[in-house]
Amino acid sequence: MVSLRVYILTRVLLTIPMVFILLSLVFFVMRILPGDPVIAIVGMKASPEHIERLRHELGLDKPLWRQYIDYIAMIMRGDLGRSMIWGKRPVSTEIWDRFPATLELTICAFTVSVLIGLVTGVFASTKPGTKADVGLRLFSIVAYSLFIPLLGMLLQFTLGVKLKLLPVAGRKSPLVQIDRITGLYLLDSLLTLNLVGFVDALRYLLLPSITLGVVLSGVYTRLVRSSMLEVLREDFIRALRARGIPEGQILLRHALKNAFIPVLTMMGLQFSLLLAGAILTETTFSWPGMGTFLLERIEYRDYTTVQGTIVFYALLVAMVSLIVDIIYAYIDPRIRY
Amino acid sequence: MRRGISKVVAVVAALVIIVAIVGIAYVYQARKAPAEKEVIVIGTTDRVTDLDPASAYDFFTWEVLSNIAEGFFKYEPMTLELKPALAESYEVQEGGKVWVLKLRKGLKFRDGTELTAEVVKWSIERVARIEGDPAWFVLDFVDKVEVVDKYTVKIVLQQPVAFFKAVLAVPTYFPISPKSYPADEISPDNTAGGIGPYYIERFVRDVELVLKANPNYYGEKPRTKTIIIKFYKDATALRLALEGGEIDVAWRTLNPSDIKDLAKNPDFTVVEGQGAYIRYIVLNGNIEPFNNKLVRQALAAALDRKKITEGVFLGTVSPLYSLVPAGMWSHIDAFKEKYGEGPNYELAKKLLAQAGYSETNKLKVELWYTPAHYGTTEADVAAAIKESWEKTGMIEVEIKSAEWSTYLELTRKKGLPITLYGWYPDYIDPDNFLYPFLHTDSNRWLGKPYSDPEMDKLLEEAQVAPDKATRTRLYEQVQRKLAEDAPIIPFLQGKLYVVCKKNVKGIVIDPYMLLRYWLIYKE
Amino acid sequence: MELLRVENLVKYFPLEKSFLERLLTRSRRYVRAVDGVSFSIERGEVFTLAGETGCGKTTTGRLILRLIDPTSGRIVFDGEDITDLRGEELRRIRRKMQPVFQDPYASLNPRMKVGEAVKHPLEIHGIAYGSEAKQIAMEFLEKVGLTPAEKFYSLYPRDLSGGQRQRVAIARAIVTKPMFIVADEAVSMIDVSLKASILELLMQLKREMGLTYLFITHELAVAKYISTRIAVMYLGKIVELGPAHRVFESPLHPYTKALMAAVPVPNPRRRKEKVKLKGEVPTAPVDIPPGCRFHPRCPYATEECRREEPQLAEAEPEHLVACHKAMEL
Amino acid sequence: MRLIDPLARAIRRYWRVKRVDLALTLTGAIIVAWIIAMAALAPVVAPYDPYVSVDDVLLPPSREHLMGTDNLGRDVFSRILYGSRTVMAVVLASTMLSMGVGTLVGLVSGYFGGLVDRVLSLVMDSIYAFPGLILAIAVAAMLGPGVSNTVVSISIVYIPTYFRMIRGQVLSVKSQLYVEAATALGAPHKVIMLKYILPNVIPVLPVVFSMNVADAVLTEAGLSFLGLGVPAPTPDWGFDLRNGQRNLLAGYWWGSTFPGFMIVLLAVGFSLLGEGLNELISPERR
Amino acid sequence: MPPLLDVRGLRVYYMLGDEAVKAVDGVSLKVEKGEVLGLVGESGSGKSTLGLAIVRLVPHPGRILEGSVLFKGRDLLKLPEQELSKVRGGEIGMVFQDPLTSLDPLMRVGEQLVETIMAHSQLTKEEAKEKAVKYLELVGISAERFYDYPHQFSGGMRQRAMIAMAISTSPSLLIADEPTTALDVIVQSQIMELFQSLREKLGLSVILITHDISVAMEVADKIAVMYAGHLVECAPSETLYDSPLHPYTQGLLKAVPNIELKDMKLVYIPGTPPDLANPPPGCRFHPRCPRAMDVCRREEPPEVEVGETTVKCHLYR
Repeated sequence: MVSLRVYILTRVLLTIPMVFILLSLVFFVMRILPGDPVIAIVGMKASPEHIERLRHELGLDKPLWRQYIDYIAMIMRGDLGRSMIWGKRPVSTEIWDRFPATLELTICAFTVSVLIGLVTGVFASTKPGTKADVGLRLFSIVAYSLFIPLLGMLLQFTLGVKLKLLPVAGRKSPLVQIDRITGLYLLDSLLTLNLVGFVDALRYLLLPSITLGVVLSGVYTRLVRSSMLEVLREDFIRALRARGIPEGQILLRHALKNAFIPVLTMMGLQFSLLLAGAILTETTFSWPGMGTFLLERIEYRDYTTVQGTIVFYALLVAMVSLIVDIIYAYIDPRIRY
Repeated sequence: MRRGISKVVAVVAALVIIVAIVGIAYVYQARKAPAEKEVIVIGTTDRVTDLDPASAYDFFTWEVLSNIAEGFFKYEPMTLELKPALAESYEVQEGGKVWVLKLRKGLKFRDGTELTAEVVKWSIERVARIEGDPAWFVLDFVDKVEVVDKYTVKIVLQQPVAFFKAVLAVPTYFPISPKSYPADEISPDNTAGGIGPYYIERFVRDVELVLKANPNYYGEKPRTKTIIIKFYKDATALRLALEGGEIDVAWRTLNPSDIKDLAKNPDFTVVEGQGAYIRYIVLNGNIEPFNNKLVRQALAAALDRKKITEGVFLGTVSPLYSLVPAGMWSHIDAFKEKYGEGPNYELAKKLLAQAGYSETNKLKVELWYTPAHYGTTEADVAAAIKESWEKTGMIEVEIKSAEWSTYLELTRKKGLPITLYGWYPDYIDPDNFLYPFLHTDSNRWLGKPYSDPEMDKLLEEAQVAPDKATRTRLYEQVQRKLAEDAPIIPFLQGKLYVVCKKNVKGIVIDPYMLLRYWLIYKE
Repeated sequence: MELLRVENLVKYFPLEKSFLERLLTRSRRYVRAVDGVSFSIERGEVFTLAGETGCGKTTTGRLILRLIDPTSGRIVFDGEDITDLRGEELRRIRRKMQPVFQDPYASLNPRMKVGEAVKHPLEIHGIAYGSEAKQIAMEFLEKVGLTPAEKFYSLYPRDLSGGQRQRVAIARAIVTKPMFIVADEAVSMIDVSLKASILELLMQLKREMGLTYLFITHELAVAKYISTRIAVMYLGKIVELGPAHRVFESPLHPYTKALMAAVPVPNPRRRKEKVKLKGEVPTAPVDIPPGCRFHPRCPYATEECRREEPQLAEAEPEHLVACHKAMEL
Repeated sequence: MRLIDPLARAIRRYWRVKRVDLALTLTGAIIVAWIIAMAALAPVVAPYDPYVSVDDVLLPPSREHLMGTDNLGRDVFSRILYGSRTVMAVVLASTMLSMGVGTLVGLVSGYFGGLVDRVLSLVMDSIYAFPGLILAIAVAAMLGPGVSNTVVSISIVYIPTYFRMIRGQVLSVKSQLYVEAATALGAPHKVIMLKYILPNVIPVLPVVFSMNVADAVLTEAGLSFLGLGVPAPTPDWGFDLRNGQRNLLAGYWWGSTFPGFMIVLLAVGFSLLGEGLNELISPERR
Repeated sequence: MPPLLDVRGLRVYYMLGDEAVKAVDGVSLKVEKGEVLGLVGESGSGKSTLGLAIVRLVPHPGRILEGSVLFKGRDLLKLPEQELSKVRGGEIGMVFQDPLTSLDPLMRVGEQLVETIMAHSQLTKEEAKEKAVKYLELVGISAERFYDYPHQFSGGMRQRAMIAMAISTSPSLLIADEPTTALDVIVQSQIMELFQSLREKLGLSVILITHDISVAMEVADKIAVMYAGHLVECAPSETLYDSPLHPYTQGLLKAVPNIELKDMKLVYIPGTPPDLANPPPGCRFHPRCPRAMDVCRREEPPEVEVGETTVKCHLYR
């Protein structure tokens, strides 16, 4: 067995090429294909001289390899550069502005989907082959196939417009003020003891996170079910029964914990599903997060911002998988020792 | 450890349940909460780009700027007369080459700086120095700015400009405080503003913008103390927000069908106003067969404007027969005069036959559009144009699309044969609707689709002609020639709509188009 | 006459799998699966490698078959050093040397019909093609007792029982008429009532085709029935090697003794007194004890055993043992 | 011993053991087959030209227009029919493309291992871990709209899935005794790859395929929904959904609901097929 | 005195759709107090299913169709689940073949032992831990390994831990299903010795299920031989060794290699065991039986008592 320290270090180091690969991919694809950020910036009427000057300012007149090296060097310094279009704000600031919204949404959607997934998956696995099981399997398939915009629209229309139960778009009411500390409204309002803000932010969060959560819960239901079934077939479960351990205890203390390992591994990968789903959710619910931001900036060929966003996404994915690995090692003693 | 995990699960579950209960309780409470009268919430799908006059060059940012700052003149609502604002009076010298402005005395920015001639000079020169996108408003016209005395500024132009007063009214010329803005770089998130009816209390990009009435404003007090702008991602969300009661006013841009639908709803008022916003088709004269005037004319004749205005936009826009929008002085329905209301398939067929095309030898054209920049309706617009042209039986249209920046780049490099564009005026003058499109030196951005010495001459003359009558005559000539040559086919003029709650009053939409927040109030 | 000679064969498996892991770990650690093994096999012999799980006997077999490359040492087969052969030359050797594996369920390609599986080696080595190859394959199917060969020829492995599959595996191994068979636990997974029949088949083929066997097994009772010579391995080393009857009748190494004594006997009256050994074989031989690697478990270990590693030496004619105290016990 | 046709035998055996899974598979297959038939027969069945307006705009469903008309007066039903062609073409082409590339690269990479395998795995894993839709959006936006571009951007997302699956499978098959036996027989690499490894790897493809197709349907719809897919006026469900969504709140529900429903239906169909196949093909557990 | 365990006419089938694999088909068996019964059979003979059926742990899709399992006078097959789980692990301990997969890999061995003890007693955690350590030491595992995880144990230690768990609740019957098959010979003999000593110390009855008749011969008082779902012969070990009655038993004993005998020729039983989904009619051994008669093909043989032996064969009718 390789020591845990080496294991984690290896995983950390492996994230570097991953980020690097994605970054290079985006960098070159974006520059090879037509579309010029400068023209998008200056709009229609700028003079060629003005455009040339801007290109020079932004370093776009240098040869491609030079731009690439410069960019990599910049990234190495931990600098994501500045946006090329309006504001020319540092990309990190732009991301920092939007990311909390996405994070809040994904965390809540994740919670929703895992809760639904765990409950339904465990339930289905205890009664394989029954009507309830088949029903839940169907649920998992249909849920995942529910096109996020369609489900979102449906919920907006019914719960928001017809029943007027929940707000349909945005992150909070116009009149409610939440001081930014982390950018996560739920957390910030709690930290500032702003109950009104908290409830308001929560109400705004409900529809998007339910939409995303329900769609993704299908994945978890299926995952939890199959991995529970797998574990329940194992010898040690039979051995536990033979030792007269109560069934509930077997299920929750032994089976679920063991079943959780493959679920956890998948969670790392599902995180990317969550991010992808978040784009459609954000678009549907006007959620001012990373997804809508990326879409907007792609349209304007804001090279640095798009690159920075992709790097950020890649880092995020890498970090999550790293965290998952560490949790994994924490749960599974076979890795720890 | 195992205990730990089950504990975590329990805590999470408990939290979720508590939160759900509190949430539901709040829902009922919130629905009963009375809306504040002192606040008006405006929803929009637009965005603020750079809150800096030196860089802002888009509809909505200008709207915000014109509520938090002012220029030397401002348009009187509805009449569109330019009334003195920061300038008490002005004087035009040397046949329109020199403009002398006398500033109002004792005006102060939010940071306490007094508005002086020095500040004005600094502000204008800052625009020129920074060379942001709208810098041409200064660079193309102004030669130098001189301080005459503490409250008098002299602006010397490169040559006389008939409509410079209108230019002076654009937000690029709004004076700002040197204490709050950096001298030579763009300050995109700067909330300091200038001197205006409102000031920005809080700005969260893409989320909200909170405006408060400026207590030190010299002019008429705003009717509502607080204006909140909420930003939405699309029209659907905007409508839902309006119906959900989150916003009092839905401003740009609702879906055509929603506007029609909301008009039927007794809870809302739909305010309609003619906008100076136009859409047009550009036929690239550098590319075969659009160098053939007959082809261009045929396409102009075969265009079914109604299909677009009634079909795609459900009548929320009107057909347009000239680049100069209806309602603007000098406007004539030039295309209608020449080709009829359209589609005139007989004429189109005749022209096509002359150009050598037939049912078997069809004219094959490529029509390009950009899917996002002009809203989600754009694909339908392209489809409608295709359909109306193909009805002649002698044209075959292939539709292609490209993302905005690609679209622009390809257009500029003269790569695209037929493109769809739209135009918001920079300043309210026919010049702004003709010169940039038709003058040889200025339509580079469209890939120089058209160049005609006669046209250039007409346009240049009109720019400097001192009296309106002469200019009107010249512009009418330009418009007729445009219809004859048909390098650009205008097809619609936007109407502007504001949908608001029944108790919201004071909304004014005129060709200036930018909403004046200070007039809006709740009953 | 000698067919195979193995000299000081060593195979270490690095514990750190990936390049990065290797880079980050200061001291390299290895599983010392085979740690200096030497022996030779005469033609026509049944040479048995016996030992418990993890003693390195299977790795030795795979090294000889050149399925993995040795860390060091030399393998001489049929008078030729095959340690470093590659490509075409190696394939030429493979024709003369074939394995039969333990698990008959895994050693046959599930997507290949029985007949094809047997015919394939002929085509690979260009011995026969088409109908001629089929003819030969059928012959060999009959030879291993799968009659009617016609019927078995077009079946898939999944249609056969374990015993039948093992017969197919044997047919495939001998179809190229090799001289040497490495039978790795070839009967371990076969039920008792059939085990003898496979053993009998192997012996019969040996007679008919003049084969030499390297028989790898953990079942000493089985080994006893067929071996001419036997080598007992412990933690990657041979501890005792000699003619089968000598080793079974009077084992010299304490480990061999314990091993022999532990084998259950189907006789309720022979409840014998067993040599008691402490502990177990470590699952992965990473930290090999210094001195005699058996000393921590040996009831007779002395200071010398802890210090110095005993070498395999002749204790009586042709009977080698690696123990400091072999003579005294 | 094997008297009956193996397929019939398999179905019969599965019917006995895995009734539910078989029912799921069949339901999925029927849905998919139905939509494929729709695509194939669109020109015959469609009552109107899907590209031009045939009546007033935004007419509700009626006898003349089963699903009403859209905001250009085009027949929604005809567009749905023709839309199935677009979706099927794009989705099948892209999954085929990714399957081909993924399988080939996975096979070679897994079999030979070494440095090339490490690098390839790293690249593939990086793409795999990255959110698929975001990647597709990035690529599609840069390539620009168009059928072939959409195909390419979707296939890029799924190549790693096939690669990983095939590579993993190759690694597991490679460690099987029968491959070792083939090596010991002296079979050359090509023969081992084609006769021993590939046939044992291929059975996983239908499962991965049908699972991925379901996902690809949603990705395609997502791209079109975001305006990055097939350009107008080609009938396409995702695009029509987005187009119809504008008018949804004004009560014109038919323009978006039908395409949306079709997307879900097709995705469900493929998922059922995949889920069922997965259970049927996976080694039996008793 | 009634036997400790009395299995009567037990029938366990695995239902695969409309096909039934007749794994245990009408088996009767008795285990006396303090007795070690060796249940011997080749793979697929139904011996493990029988062991599991006694405590109703036959895995899905297995079903116990008929028969009774009288344990201390109570029929376990009719006991409600709640009471049964007290018997399981409480009064009947079980040890399985693969000690690695039979332990929860994520839980410390000691904790698993504590869990078992607590499930069958009113002890507090501390008391249970004390008892757990005691039992670990009894099976030869030092107390310091209490906090180790299963993967840190060697195969033999895992099996010792399993045994500790099985006996920690002071059962009167221990069912050991191939307890040494996954282990090497030396460890196997260590474990077998442990069984012997525990049985003496605790007065346990043991059912030792094994495929290796040699192992059974070494420890069992009585041996029951299963073939294709039937119990074909049951006799005290020495009787069985000296005079096996059933042709299968006879064949089996001749086929087993014996390390102690010189130059014994191995004899095998021709043919292969039947497919339990479609077993041959009559005696299930008849296709392989050298002494098969006509009646064997037609009729299922009855169970005949010959001296101390019970044999299921037409020959002894």
